[in-house]
Amino acid sequence: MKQIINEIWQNRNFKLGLILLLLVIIFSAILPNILPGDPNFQNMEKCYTKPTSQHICGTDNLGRDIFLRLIHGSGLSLKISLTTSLFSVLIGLTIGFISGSSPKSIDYILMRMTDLFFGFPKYFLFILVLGFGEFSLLKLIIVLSIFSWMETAKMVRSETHYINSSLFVKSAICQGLSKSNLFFIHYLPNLAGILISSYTLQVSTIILVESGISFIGLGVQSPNISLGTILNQARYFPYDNYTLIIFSGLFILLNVSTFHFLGDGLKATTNKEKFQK
Amino acid sequence: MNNLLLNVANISLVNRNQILKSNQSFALKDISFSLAENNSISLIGDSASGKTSLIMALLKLKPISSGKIFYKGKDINLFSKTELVQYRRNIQPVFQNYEESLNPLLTIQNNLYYGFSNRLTKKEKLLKLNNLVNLMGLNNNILSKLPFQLSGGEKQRITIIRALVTEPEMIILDEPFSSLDVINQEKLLAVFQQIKSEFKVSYIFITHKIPLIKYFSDSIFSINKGKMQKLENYRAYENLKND
Amino acid sequence: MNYKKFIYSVLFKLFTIFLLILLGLILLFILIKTIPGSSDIKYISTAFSLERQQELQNIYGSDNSPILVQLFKWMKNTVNFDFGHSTQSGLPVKQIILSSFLPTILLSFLAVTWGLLIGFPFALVSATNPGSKRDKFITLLMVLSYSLPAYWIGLFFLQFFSYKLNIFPSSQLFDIPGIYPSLFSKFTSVLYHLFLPSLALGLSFAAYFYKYLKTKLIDILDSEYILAAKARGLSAKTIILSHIIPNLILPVLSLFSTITPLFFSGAVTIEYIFSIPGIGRTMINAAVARDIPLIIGGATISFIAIMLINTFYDILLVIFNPKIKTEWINETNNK
Amino acid sequence: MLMIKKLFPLIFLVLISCSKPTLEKDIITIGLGYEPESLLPLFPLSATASNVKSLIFNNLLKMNEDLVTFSPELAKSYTFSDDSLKITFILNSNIYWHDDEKLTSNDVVFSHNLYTNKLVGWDGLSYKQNIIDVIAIDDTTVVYIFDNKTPFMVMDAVEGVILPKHILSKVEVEGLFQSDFGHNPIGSGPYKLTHWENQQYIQLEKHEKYFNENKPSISKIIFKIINEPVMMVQQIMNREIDMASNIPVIYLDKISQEDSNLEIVNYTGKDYDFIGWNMIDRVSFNQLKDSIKANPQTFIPLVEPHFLFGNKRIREAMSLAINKKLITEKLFSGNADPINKPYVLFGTKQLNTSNQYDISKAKEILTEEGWIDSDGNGILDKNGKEFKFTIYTNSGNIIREQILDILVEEYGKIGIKMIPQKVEPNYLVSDIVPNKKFDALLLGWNAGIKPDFTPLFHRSQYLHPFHLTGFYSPEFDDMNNKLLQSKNITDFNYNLDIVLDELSQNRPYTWLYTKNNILVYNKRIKNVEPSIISPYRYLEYFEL
Repeated sequence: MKQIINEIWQNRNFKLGLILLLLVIIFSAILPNILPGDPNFQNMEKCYTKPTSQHICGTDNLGRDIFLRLIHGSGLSLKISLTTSLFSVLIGLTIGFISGSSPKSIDYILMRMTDLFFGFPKYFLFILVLGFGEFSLLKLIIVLSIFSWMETAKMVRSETHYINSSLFVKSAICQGLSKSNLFFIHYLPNLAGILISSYTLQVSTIILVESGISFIGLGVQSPNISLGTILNQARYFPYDNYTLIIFSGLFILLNVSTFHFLGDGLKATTNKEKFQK
Repeated sequence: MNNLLLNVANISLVNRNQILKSNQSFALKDISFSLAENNSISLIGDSASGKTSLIMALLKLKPISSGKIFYKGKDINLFSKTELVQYRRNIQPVFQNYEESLNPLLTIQNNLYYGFSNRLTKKEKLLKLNNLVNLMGLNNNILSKLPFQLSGGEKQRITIIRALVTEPEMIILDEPFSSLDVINQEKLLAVFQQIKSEFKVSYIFITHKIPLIKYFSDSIFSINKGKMQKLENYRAYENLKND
Repeated sequence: MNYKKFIYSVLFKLFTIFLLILLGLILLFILIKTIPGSSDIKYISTAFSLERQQELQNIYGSDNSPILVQLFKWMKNTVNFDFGHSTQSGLPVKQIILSSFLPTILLSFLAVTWGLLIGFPFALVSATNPGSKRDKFITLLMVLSYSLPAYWIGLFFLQFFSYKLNIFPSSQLFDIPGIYPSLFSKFTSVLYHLFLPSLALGLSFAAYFYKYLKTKLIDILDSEYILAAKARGLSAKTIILSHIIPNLILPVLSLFSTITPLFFSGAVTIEYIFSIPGIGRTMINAAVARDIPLIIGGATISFIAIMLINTFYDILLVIFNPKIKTEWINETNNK
Repeated sequence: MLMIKKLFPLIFLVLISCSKPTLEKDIITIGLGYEPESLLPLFPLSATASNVKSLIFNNLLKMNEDLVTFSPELAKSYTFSDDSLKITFILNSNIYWHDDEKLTSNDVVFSHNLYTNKLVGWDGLSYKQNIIDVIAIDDTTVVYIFDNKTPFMVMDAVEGVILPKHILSKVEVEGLFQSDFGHNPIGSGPYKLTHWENQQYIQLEKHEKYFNENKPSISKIIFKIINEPVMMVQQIMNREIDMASNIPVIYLDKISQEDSNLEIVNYTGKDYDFIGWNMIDRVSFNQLKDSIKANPQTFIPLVEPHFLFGNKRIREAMSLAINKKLITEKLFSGNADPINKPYVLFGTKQLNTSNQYDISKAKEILTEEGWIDSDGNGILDKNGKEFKFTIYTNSGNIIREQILDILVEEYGKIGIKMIPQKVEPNYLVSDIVPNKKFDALLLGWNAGIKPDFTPLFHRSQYLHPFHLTGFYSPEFDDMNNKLLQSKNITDFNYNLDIVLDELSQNRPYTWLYTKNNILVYNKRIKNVEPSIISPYRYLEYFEL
């Protein structure tokens, strides 16, 4: 265990990711809770101001403080992507594991199902589902997770095949372990590396997808703030004012790259571990 | 003569991967043998001779193409689920590749612990575990270690302990001495003898180290390219090879 | 190779694709049923007041048949490629969707070209000098372009190159009609208008391509035939052209098959920003106007197109790679 | 690689060398914010589409800017019969359709029959209800026969453009909407449609056989579809377009300061925004609606009032807490006026634009009504119920979304929790409004040329989706009936004032503002005169 942690720790990407994660936590989890002020508070006397000491990122079209909005928005974006990724990894684990440990016919059917979901034009289905009726966060999260589990499933499946053929599983079967015991004792710990790394990578992807959907006006709705909705406002900015676009870009960059680095680092080490076997 | 424990009748196993080739190749072909209680047999064969397939087939981890395996007179293909579990618990394998036989993410105790019968209390399980560890000449503190912290010999002995925790009637030993020097081979042999007398187990002993066969040989078989042949004594194998 | 068995497996593959499309259509139908009021709206303009809509519904008759009958009808219409008429404009959905495919495909094609133009050389540099400063720099650059969404890059381009510097057009696919002396000048005009959007999209493709091609290239460079070629003293250019690129065809093909869905729906945000009359923009407009037949038709046609294109890629892959062919045949036989 | 390196600058050069289009002589390019969905006049069209449509088709008469009188268009004259129940129109004799067919009185009769056909479902049907029959006497003479004498007979007769019989009679009525006439219209107007590039351009060319002697001087009009307002600004300042009507107000200062070649005109608009309060209890409404299906009249008095907005005083307090001035000045830079009663184009045109904003009075009223913050959580409550309500608006309208953002703030200040919800418009009309699922609505109406409050507030329309609020007042109903029965214009104006006063007292809505339309155009165009009816109404008289 220590060895694995050591190995992960030695990965440069992971270390960088951890440092960035610290920033993300400060900006998106701590600051929104300790900084006073309402991100929706408007001061119509001060619209479109450029950065000042009072508003370090300036204000938007309704005189709202962009920095406050960004930290709150980034918080919600992260919450959405963290939960969505959790669901999607769970779906991926279920499908991938069933597929990997079932007879070939079921495996074949499930894998073609996965191909099918790969083949759906995701954004259009988001438009189809989110464009109608009332908005709710739950709906957004469910829809996002339904269309993002496929890669995890494929990875879990191939890893399950690998574990299937391992002798410790064969021995465990011979010892008469029940299916659930087998799963929790032998499969899950060995799938954990893949699950964690695909979870973190998934988070970074979902942040991008969610902000894209919110950007075209189908995702998070006001008064909730997400990075996408904030960036949407940039379209109405006077075009010599770059504050909103620059700062919101930086926030997206920070959030996405953090989880990207973390996931990449984890993935590299879990892969390495496999080679050593 | 003791009761018949295992009776293998004409089993064959087709190699799946080469299904495309018109001339089907057999991993195992028409293998028959039988084993009585508290008896041992030896199988001699080179690597890739079909030994592993045979183990898998005996444990019903791979479906056989034809033939039947009887356990205490009953066809294992007709076993109910619980019967199959009990059958497997009674026939424990010790694989040659002990490195892969242990879950690398579990402590030794957890690797072993789940094999005990559910009827035992936790205390009893731990007590038995400690006894077995001592029997194999290992230190108790090994239980809290992870597999990668163990030496090869220790790991091998752990896999043997794991085979014993289900209190089996028979143990299939696949090249148990492959990585041991002569002194340790002797020690291990002694342990096997002790186990045999103490737990009343039968052995199926698979190896290509002929001198050791005599310790396990109520009868000797050779296996080559999926075909099996009964030998009078181990010297016959030498002759067979020279042919 | 066993010719008969190959044909058989191709047929089997096509059959599965057919079943998959059928299954996908059923799933789509279920999704459509979740839209409130989706079965009431047929060819009646949604611009009418509800009362008027209902009156017309009474006149024209509404669809109260059991759900399975509706499903069957929908399937039948889909097979006949009849998706009804847009409730906004009254035009056939098929016509609207097919006419908006062209800009999207052109945009995506240019973006993929950008992606390869940027991603491949970078991947080559990184793969040949792993761990070097250049490699690290390129990796960082690519993480940047991965982490910044395409629409952010697009917005930035728009603000800077179009609004500020005014050297690129901000919208439209080409200039005012009627002023082109030739088709060629119209074509260049389209390219000019698609320059910024395709570059913005291409940058995010580039990061993806880079990552993928880098690992593949490292594999290829480690292989023995490259070592042998080096040992024979071939020049770098020859090695790249005669050894590396041919071996990249397969990975690139399978890469393309994974991004087919993006070809259709990946450009939504970019089309939205740059007002490109592609399928994504059409879909967003349709959502705003609650033009349900148009949305359903768009999603369905794109889905079928994606599945067919992927099948085409699959068959191409098989033609290029005998190994996959055996796997295929195996798969078929094991069923 | 090398080849690409060499090619790249070349490609780039080719791209750059595509010269930017400059404004051409004889062509006007106009920016449109949305693509017209169709140009088929039989179906409800967006404002953009009907503006374009008005260049392609003609009415019998043209309404003047006073919205009361008319001047000749297709018809050169009209006369009332002695009993004032018949109007005879004499058409110009030299009118040709764009396909060179002659326009005759048969087309007029055909158009009338189409408009009144139930299968078509034309949304202006109410105009035609007073008309008994339309008869073509000869090729240029048409008689409209009316049922009752009203001040609006001419308006009723000329509403709806004249459509070509020789084309549309070939299409089945049921298939009209799906026919391609909406994208290939044949009209008689000054311009004909020659080219329509999906989501890009619509090109109109001068109709050479236009009947009017003052044929349009500009030979080509190109409507360029530019979805983003900011792009519109950029393009008009780059001389890529000549004229644009939906320029965001924040850019107006910039335009007037930086570009002396652009002219900004500000003219009265037709639409107004309001908040509609749900005055009835949803549960009791739905129960009664289902149980007494036959006649709404019987159950209206039985419906229980909404726990908040059933009370007139609370509605008053809600109105007082809105700073309309802030909205009009900040969101519209003053290009909108606060209103305190329904906005009408007709008759009494003077607006009461005072800003009735008094937050302390609002609070006072709420306290008097028993709403106080007894548990100290910042939200008012009464009998354990919190002052919390959901307001809906249609998605896709930036201004309304911003107003909601402002309202959340303002109501928050006096301890009211407002939950904003954006849904797309038809979901609003098909589900939320008919089932009264809302507490409040932020919407806008287009003030009709002929003021009529029946669909919005009269009890006979109680179950109609436009009857948003569940407003019920027998006094109002009487006044409204009186208004509709007015015999002449002065009478009508007098009754209208009474109705407006009654409504502003009762406050089923909080009327927010009416916004001015803004037209920005290049000064090279002469004679630009935007009209309340359409900015391009006098486009045929524009000159370069």
